[in-house]
Amino acid sequence: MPAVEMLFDALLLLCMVVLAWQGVHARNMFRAVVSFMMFGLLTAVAWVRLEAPDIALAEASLGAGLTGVLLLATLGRLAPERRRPRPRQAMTLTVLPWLALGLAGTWVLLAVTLALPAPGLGEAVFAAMPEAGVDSPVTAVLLNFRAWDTLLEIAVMLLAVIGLWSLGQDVLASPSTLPAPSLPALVRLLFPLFLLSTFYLLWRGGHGPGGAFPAGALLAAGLVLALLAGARVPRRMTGAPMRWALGAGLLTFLIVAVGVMGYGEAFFAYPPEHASLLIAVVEIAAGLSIGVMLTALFLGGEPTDSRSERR
Amino acid sequence: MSLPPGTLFLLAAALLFAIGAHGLVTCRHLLRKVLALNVTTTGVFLLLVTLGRSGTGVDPVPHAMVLTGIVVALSTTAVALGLIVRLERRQP
Amino acid sequence: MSTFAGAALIVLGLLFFLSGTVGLLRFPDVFTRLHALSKADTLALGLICAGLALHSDAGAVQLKLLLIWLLVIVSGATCSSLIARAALAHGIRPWQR
Amino acid sequence: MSLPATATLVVILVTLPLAAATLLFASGRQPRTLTLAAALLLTFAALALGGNVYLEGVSVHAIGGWAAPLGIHWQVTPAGTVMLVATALVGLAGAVYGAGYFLHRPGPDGRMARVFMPLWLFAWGGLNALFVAADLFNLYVALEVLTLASVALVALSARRMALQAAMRYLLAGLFGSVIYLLGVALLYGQYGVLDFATLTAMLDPEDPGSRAGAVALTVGLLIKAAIFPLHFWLPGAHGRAEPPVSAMLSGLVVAAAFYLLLRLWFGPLAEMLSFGVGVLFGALGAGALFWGGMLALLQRRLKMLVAYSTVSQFGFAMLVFPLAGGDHRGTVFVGGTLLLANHALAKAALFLAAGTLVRASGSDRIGTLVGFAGRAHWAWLAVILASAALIGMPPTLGFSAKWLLLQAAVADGAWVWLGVMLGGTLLTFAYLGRLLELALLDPAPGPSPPPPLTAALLLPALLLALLACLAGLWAMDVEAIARLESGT
Repeated sequence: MPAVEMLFDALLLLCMVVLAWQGVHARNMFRAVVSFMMFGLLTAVAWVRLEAPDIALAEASLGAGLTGVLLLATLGRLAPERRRPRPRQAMTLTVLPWLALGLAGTWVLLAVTLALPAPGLGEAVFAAMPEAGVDSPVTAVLLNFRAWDTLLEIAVMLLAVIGLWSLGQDVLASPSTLPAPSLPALVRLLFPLFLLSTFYLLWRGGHGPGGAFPAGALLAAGLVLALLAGARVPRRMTGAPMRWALGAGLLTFLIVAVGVMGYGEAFFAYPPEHASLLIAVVEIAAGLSIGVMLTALFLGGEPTDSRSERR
Repeated sequence: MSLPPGTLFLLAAALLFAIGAHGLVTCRHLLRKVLALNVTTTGVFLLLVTLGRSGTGVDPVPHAMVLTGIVVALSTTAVALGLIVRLERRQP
Repeated sequence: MSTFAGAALIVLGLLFFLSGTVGLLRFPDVFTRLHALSKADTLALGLICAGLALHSDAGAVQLKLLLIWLLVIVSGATCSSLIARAALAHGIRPWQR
Repeated sequence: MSLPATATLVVILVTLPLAAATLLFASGRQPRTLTLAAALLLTFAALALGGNVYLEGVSVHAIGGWAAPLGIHWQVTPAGTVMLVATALVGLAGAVYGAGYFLHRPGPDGRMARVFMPLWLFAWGGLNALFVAADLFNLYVALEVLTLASVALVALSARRMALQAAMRYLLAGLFGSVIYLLGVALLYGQYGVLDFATLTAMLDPEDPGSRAGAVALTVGLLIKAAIFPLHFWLPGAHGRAEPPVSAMLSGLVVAAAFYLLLRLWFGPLAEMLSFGVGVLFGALGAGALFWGGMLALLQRRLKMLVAYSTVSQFGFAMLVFPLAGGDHRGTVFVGGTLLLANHALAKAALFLAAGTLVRASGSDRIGTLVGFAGRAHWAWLAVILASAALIGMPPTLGFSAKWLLLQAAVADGAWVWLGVMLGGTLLTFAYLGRLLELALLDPAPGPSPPPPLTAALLLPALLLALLACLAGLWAMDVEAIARLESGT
């Protein structure tokens, strides 16, 4: 590897480690959150260095972007951190970090010795690509070879929304007065662009980096920005329409997975001639649902008619 | 340079894991614990992709696993943050 | 020839980034720092995009680079004004000698 | 009568809960008949699957038709099927109980009643997915479904203590998951496969990287299974949750993590289970047995007592590992599985009955519980039967399970573990005896009008406890045990 690249990697990873430390231990909580967001962005760069553009897209939009927005929104709802006296179990707990560090150290040694040319599943994936129905290997793994994982993962996301709503929190209040009049204008300008890029990423997922998750994240970013600029959830979208939109991705996925059994195939075995179409259907439904789910996670509570009335 | 290609990334992954695990145990504020947990998770993701890469060519399976993992991490983080806000609000 | 010009533009852009960062670190308050950062960085990014565009032959890539720059201009300007107004609203007075 | 194909039944078991939960959530309504129909259908599917597996033995299903290392596989084993059936029975009982329970305690703006069933079904689906999975990463995702559903269920009870317990549970559960994922990463880095069958064939027990991976997988699961001394999160979460939630969490969710440990150490990692590892696990188990038992003896609140008894009972289960080293691996594995199933049924019954008693008494304090009077005596009956199963009196399932383990211990001359088991049983008898004593006291003067104890609050616990007792008769059949062993 050229020394310049090595130097770049070293610098990047050093910054990541420092930011991670700051993100956990910075004196001021706001500072910690911002450090963590920068950590996320640098992680996205690290994914690019590791030749994983799909992960980089997801990390930048989900790991850094939306997680950061969630963290900041949470910070705004919390009282400032109080310095409490150390809890009683502090004595036993101080031993554990050293244990963790020791574990990590041995792991480094092992991992280095481990880094032998492992076979991996790459060859199996590439051998099966002609029958996958899509051209992008990562999408093929996500939506065909290991689609059952992805289905459960969407279930996890929906579960997060239901769990959050069951806490009975208020919907995050949009700021009553905006500090800058230019934000709504910007949102009006950018929102169509967000929609356009969402569909672009959905379409692109079939043969390159992209697909349902980055697309959903982008859609959510547009919606969250609109909410930050003072938009409200339209009243006819609250209640049943929103809930169905949240559930649509998982339901479509389930219907397709079980539906192919009607062809006499196994669970999730797309018939080869329809594979592309079915994957596209799943991808679009999942992408849109993910966008709505992420927005719901940002809102934090169930938007209802009466509540939006009160605000 | 004699280091094998992934060494730096593996080192960083181990450090991130340690920072996160340490923070999770020692920090008292719940929000910091959540941040620490996310750092730990990133460390494991880095390890997963780096180890998967040392084979012949790029292996897409770890990529898909990490994509899944990022979404799961975001979902759980959202629930954790919701719980934190809820706990804080009920404090007298 | 265009490769050389592109490289020169990128180096120039980096210099502007550097100056913006120096301003961020050395200037006394949030408004002056914003001033240094937003202007210098927008210009720097523009130069780098232009340099990269010269390196590439594909029209689509050049168009994308232009789009990136335009989007950063719009969002950067909005963010700067948001930060500045938020700072004012929090009662931070502009620095005076 | 021919039963539907095993593959169809598995698909029903894993997809129906998710679909039903999503539909319930999206429609925003709770048609009680439909939810109960779904629960019944799931129970029948699990029982039918049990019949199939009893006749046909182990079967493997490739999801999406993708062959071994590339795709995900379901492996339907006899032991997994036992857990699926136990899940179905507890799931059905909890659904009925929950319908009755939240009718009178719907929570603010009916939220608890509205959200309980979708979350319950998600947890059920997660459990089913976990018991059939044979893929390291798929198990991770299934575990996350389970964790998130469980945390949301604990947080349903909006009391501050419950929310704190939910938060601690979430952090512990996620940390466990991360460590588990670390193990997955290390093993994947070494072998490049995720499915159990290929991994079992490839695993080199001497390789340090694989050992590190095994340690990480195990530590992650030990946290999730709340094995002493990593049990710190359990008593709060289980003791403070609403009764049907406690029943599922204590009976099944913890058992699921433990079942995974069994699966791994009797499957891919079997060759690493050396004498030393077994002793270490056994020591943890003995610690859990006595620490959990002592604390259960000291509790003043009914549900906390039952929660600590879970910590203690999983100590028993840990004793499976030191005994597995001998010549009776198969017997020990079956004993462990039956122990989990017995604990699932009996503990769920105990928590449901405890919830009923607490509601009838208006308080959770052990001194103020109503006695063996009125309709509450049905709940006490359930407590007595469930206690008998947990203690392991013949002919309960608990007896069969412990008998198998005892046999293995005697045959191997493992007197230490034999002693630990007998001591633990005595301790179990002691703390459950505290409860039984209360049942015979004079009925304490309860709160002014005791709330109605409907059949939905009494029958599920009683039936579960009865099943735990009667299943022991089936499990004494040598033929049944032999078929169960075929899965290892």
